[in-house]
Amino acid sequence: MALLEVSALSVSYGRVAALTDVSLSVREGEIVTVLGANGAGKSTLLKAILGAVPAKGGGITFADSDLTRAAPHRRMAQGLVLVPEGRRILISLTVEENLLLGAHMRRDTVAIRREMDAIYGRFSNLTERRHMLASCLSGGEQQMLAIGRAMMAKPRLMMLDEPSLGLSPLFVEKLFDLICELNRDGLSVLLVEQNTGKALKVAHAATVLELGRVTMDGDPKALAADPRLQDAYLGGANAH
Amino acid sequence: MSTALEISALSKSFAGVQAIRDLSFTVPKGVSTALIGPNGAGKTTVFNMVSGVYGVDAGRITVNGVDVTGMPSRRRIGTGVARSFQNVRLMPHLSVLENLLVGQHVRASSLAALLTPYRLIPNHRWKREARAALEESGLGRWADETVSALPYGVRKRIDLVRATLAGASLLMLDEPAAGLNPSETNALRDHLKALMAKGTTLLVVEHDMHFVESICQNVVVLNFGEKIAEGPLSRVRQDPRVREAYIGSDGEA
Amino acid sequence: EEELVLGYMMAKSGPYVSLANTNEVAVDMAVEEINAKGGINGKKIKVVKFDTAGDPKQATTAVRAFAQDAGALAIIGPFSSSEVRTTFPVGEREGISQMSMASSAPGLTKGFTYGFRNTTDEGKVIDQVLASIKDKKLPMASGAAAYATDDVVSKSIGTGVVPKMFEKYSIPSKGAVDFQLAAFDLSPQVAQLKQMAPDVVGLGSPPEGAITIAKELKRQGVSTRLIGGTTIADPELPKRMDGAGETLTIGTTFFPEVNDKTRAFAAEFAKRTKAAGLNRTDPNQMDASVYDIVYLYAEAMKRAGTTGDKAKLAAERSAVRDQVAKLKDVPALEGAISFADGDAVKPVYILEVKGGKWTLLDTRMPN
Amino acid sequence: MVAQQIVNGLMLGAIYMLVAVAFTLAIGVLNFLNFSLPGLFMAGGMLAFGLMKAGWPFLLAAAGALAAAAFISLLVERFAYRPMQGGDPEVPLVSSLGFLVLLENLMLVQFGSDQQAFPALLPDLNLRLGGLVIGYAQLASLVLSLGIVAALSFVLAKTAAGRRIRTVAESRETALLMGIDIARLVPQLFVASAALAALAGILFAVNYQQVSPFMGEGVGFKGVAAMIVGGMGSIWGAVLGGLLIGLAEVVSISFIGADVVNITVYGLLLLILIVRPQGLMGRAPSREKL
Amino acid sequence: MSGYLTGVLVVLAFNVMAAYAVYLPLAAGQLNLGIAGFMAIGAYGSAFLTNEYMWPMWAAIPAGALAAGLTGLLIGLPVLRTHGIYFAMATFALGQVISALFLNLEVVGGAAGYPVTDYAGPNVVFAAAAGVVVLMLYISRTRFALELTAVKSDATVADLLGVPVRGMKVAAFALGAMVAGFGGALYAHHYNFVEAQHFNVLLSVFTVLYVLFGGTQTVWGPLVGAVFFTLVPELLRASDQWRYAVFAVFIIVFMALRPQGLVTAALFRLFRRRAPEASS
Ligand SMILES: Nc1ncnc2c1ncn2[C@@H]1O[C@H](COP(=O)(O)OP(=O)(O)OP(=O)(O)O)[C@@H](O)[C@H]1O
Ligand SMILES: Nc1ncnc2c1ncn2[C@@H]1O[C@H](COP(=O)(O)OP(=O)(O)OP(=O)(O)O)[C@@H](O)[C@H]1O
Ligand SMILES: [Mg+2]
Ligand SMILES: [Mg+2]
Repeated sequence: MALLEVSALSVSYGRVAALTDVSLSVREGEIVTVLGANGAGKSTLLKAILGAVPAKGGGITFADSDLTRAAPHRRMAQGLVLVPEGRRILISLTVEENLLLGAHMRRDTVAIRREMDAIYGRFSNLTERRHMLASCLSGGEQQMLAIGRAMMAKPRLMMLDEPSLGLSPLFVEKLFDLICELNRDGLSVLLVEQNTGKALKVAHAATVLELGRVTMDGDPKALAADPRLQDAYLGGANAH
Repeated sequence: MSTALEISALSKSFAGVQAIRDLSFTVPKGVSTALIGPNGAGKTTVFNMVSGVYGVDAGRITVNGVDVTGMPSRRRIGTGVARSFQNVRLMPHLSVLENLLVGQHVRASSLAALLTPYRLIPNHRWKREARAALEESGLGRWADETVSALPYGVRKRIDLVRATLAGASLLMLDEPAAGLNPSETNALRDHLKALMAKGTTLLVVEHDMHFVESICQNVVVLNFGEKIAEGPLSRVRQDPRVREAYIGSDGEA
Repeated sequence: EEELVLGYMMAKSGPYVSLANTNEVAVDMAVEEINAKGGINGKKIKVVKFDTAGDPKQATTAVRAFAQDAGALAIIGPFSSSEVRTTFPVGEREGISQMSMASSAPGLTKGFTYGFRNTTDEGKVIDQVLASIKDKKLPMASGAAAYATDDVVSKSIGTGVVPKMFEKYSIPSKGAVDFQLAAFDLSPQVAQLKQMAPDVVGLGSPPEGAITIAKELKRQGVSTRLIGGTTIADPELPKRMDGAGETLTIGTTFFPEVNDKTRAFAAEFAKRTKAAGLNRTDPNQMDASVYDIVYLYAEAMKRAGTTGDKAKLAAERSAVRDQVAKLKDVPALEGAISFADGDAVKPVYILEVKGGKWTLLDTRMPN
Repeated sequence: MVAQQIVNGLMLGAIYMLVAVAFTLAIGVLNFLNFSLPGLFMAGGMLAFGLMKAGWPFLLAAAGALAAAAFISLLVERFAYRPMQGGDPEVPLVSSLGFLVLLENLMLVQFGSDQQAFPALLPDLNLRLGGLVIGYAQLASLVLSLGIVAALSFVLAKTAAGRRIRTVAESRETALLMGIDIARLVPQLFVASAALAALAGILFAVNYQQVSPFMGEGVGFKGVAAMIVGGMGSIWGAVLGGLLIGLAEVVSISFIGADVVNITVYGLLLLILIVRPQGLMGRAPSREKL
Repeated sequence: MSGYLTGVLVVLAFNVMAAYAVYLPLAAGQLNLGIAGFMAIGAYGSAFLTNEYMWPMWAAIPAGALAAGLTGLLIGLPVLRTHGIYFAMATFALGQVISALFLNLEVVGGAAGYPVTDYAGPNVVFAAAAGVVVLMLYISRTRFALELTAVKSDATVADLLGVPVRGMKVAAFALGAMVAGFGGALYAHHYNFVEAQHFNVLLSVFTVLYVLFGGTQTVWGPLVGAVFFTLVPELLRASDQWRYAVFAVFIIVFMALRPQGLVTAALFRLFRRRAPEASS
């Protein structure tokens, strides 16, 4: 049984259909990546899974409970979390408060403290700035904070929306290492990435969206070799 | 050869954190330059100081031979330097064309210009110019759209056109290719090349090394606010310090 | 068939509603009485109404509407001094009389030939209050003033009338305190009064201020006699003061317990207001004043031989005006009313709060 | 005399303070300049009065008034706040003012424009210390207000609930993505700020023994002024601002005269804003990061 | 025209002028809650000139407007250090201080108010309001208006593009003050009486209210808002004591349905698109 099961999901903004009949599943302990051009509906898919945009049709089950109509906070209580597009750091809170906010549904104070220290250990840029307002952080530092904040929720499934955006090449590598490490520790991941090559390398399964519909899915190795995907999304990146 | 931008002994700290430390480099006219470095190295901070968003703690900034160090931010664009933003900043209440018209301000700022009822005059010079600039960059069809409805890639390039309409000879671009798909990146590259051909000098912050390679002749590498390397990308890339701090082990991005 | 049209500016909404919303009952009462007796010159009186909400701008609209659209011969109202200031110039241009039932700021009719008020100048009222206190040999060895600064009438009482009258009656003044109309906390002012410890405090204020100050005096344990003019003459004031304000002494132009006529009026008024579902059923001085205004206009129209003929409107309006100006000792609800310089001259009733009720202390005629 | 005036100023300030805190909750957290609050302040006093007139005992009447204010505030949330999301910040001002006008006129229809006497709860409840007169009721309301404010500020600054509230304050959309139950939190905040305003109205009625349909306007504006003097969004700022405005008012009345109250109080506000544009305890807006 | 209609339209004309006085700075993102103060300056200033110095009205009214504009300019400089709601409150305080000053200024009657001798008839008022509308329409077609919107939309970027943000704000504020002063000056000469109590907070707040109600996205919004706020209470005259309560419900419901005001830019675009379709 899959951890997350999205079946025939449709979403629209007003009269514009953003997703049509999208089905996808993430099994426990798996990394699944969703690829697609700008505007294909990737972010919409993640937001719909979280419940931040309402589903017009179809269903979402997570950990055996039907969440299609549940509010985001109910879904997060079940172990879903999203690192949103554009980071969405809270700039009027300090770095530390941002991290604590990630854990706002949890009660286990001691563990929260311990995990926060682990996150500081991992992202040293954040340590010096822990009591500064998050507005001071550089673009990349904000991205670290957003990921750290999501980790603080102690999720079962982490959804990441273009996490490598604005990160230096070295840090992008570290990020993918981190994702793999968390995955090894049992976290399931749903990953949306522009950096298609890297995403396909770490994923166990991949789905391609085009204009809100699933056009391909399956084994990432096979997809990486698929000429259609080569043309559409790997384009410049793999030419070198 | 004259310089488009000269930065000497620049320093800046925020609440005790030294963001830029004794930084000097120059951007000669016609030599497009990339400013690269790990996250938090201080790249955007340099842009902010050049455009006047932040004051400097120490050091000097010269644009096209004019010392702008203490100049109010709004007057700097008049010396020929314009910038784009890491997070695109178009004015959402205005149409694309109106955004561009605001960009023309430096060249139409007299009282008479301010009080000309250009909207009543069909095909007024300003509107013509703005449309032409849009056409030229292949964005003509978006002219009358509301900005907030446009695709990200298009918005990024409108930001660029707006900066060029100010007549700037030095363009500072903060991560122009981030978030763009390959075809949009290509369109952007062509656009920039066309600008360079017309004599614009670029100073680019960008993490996509292929992109940097294709448009910049020179690279300045920052780490912790200090310059750690400078030169053509092919050479800088081999520098062990750069590899360690920025590019990483596989040498490719 | 022709009617004699009177315009009536009401303040049925807005800041004065509690004082003014019963006025309409009194007007209707007077008109019905006159018409029941066959009207004036064989014609019935008809009243057209306009709610100004106490707003000067709406009041000028009302005057224009009465003069240009309704063919009114004269206008009852407006209510407040602010309205009077803007409507009298309009009435003068249009050539139509107005008679206010409530505005008592000094000198408002000056310079207007069509502007009248059936109210008494506060100076004359307070003069009579002090005369009465003197007659009754009540303590008046020292005095002070307390007034609202942002209200025309109140301020002129506090800064003009009271000091002048203290001088006239040789009462040494210990000083003055002031407050804003909207003030609810008069503790600082009362703390000052407490130090002055005067025998009488001359009050320039609407009822609200009087209540607040009386309660605060009581709270801080200060006993002094408050005196005031018609601005405080609210029939329900003793009740609203809730035990405070004993010995408060005021002058007013109407008191229901004066004679059979006033008693009959009060009884009928109570019946009608109750039927209309209004909160207050005791008539106040504005109710009496507006009731008399209808009779005063009726008398003037009778003397002018007004016909209501639309063709002669302008001439009849000015004839009404001329007759009003000449009215002398007209027997009315409030007593005998005469006009001098546009303002009514009528008796002043001196009232005192005793045992939580208004009682009549004295009746006096200003000279 | 001076001591008495300072006492008077602080007592008055306590009322402004509660209103200021109500405003600061609304604008600091919800970014909503909620002009229905003066209306709720008034409704608190008027309804408590009305219920007592109908024979309810004070505590019950006060509870009834608070509940009614909370309910009205939920309507404000539904009709004035919710539809305005994402618009210009000044827009909700209109419909919240609409609620103020509505409340005032409903009370006007029900009770008339007169100021009404609010019954004294116990005869002559005053503490006399030498020459000083201090109302027990006032003292109690000062203590009560400070207690509420202290508790509120602790919650906001130190607890997870406080962080949630501040997240909503910054961005509703992000709050949603963080799994904050906005649909519950926002109405709760509306209820809280309405309760503060209505409580202030009830305390006002008890202290000054009067209520009227217009009592909200003057106090409401002074409350906004107090909030701004203190610095928007800062609870202790609102406290400081309330007390300052109360003191300034009383001191200028007793030493200069009531006709200058508006000049001194609002002059002070203007001056503070010019010297310190973010208010006394407000955070300076950090220059935006590009 | 009937006397009633004249009276109502005069009120409308004054409301329109006040609305544009609020609109202009609002277009640059500044909520002026002290507009009544500037009206008072225009009213008292011009009345003083006609009463005491026998100036002709046609000179005194513009002089009053100028005085208000100048005050706006001088006060705008320090006050514009504040932003957002702080700015709104600063202007609010300013309005209170100004009207309190007039309330205590005995040369113009203090609390007793100030009668004005010269009379400006309804037609003058109508013409003036029309003039203000035309001026605003003109301004809305200029680069000045465009840059005001830019400043409102994103002051940081506007500044980097060279737009003199502070200058623009001060200009909009002072111009708004001038329009307010103009309306005030006419008010004094039409109603022949000024009292400081009239120029109170509620006047300022209600003016802002109908501007926002009409919508600030286009230059027509304030006009529509003023019309609505003047005429609807008249239409509700029949409902008597419930008049303002019903009116308030109207406001709430309309705003819930059209949060950006009655007239929005989108509405205009819709019309503009419809028009060519219809003609073709
Ligand atoms: N709030 C919204 N209102 C209306 N349309 C929207 C909204 N958000 C997204 N869309 C539209 O829905 C479609 C899918 O958008 P989405 O953001 O999900 O794409 P994406 O695949 O994440 O693209 P990108 O790579 O640019 O992030 C696009 O056409 C977009 O214009
Ligand atoms: N306004 C500020 N206040 C405090 N610290 C700041 C401020 N602006 C920048 N910094 C700090 O200065 C350092 C440099 O930031 P900057 O934004 O220039 O980095 P960057 O090189 O652009 O990084 P990125 O590639 O992640 O965008 C960062 O550590 C950041 O936290
Ligand atoms: Mg996306
Ligand atoms: Mg950066």
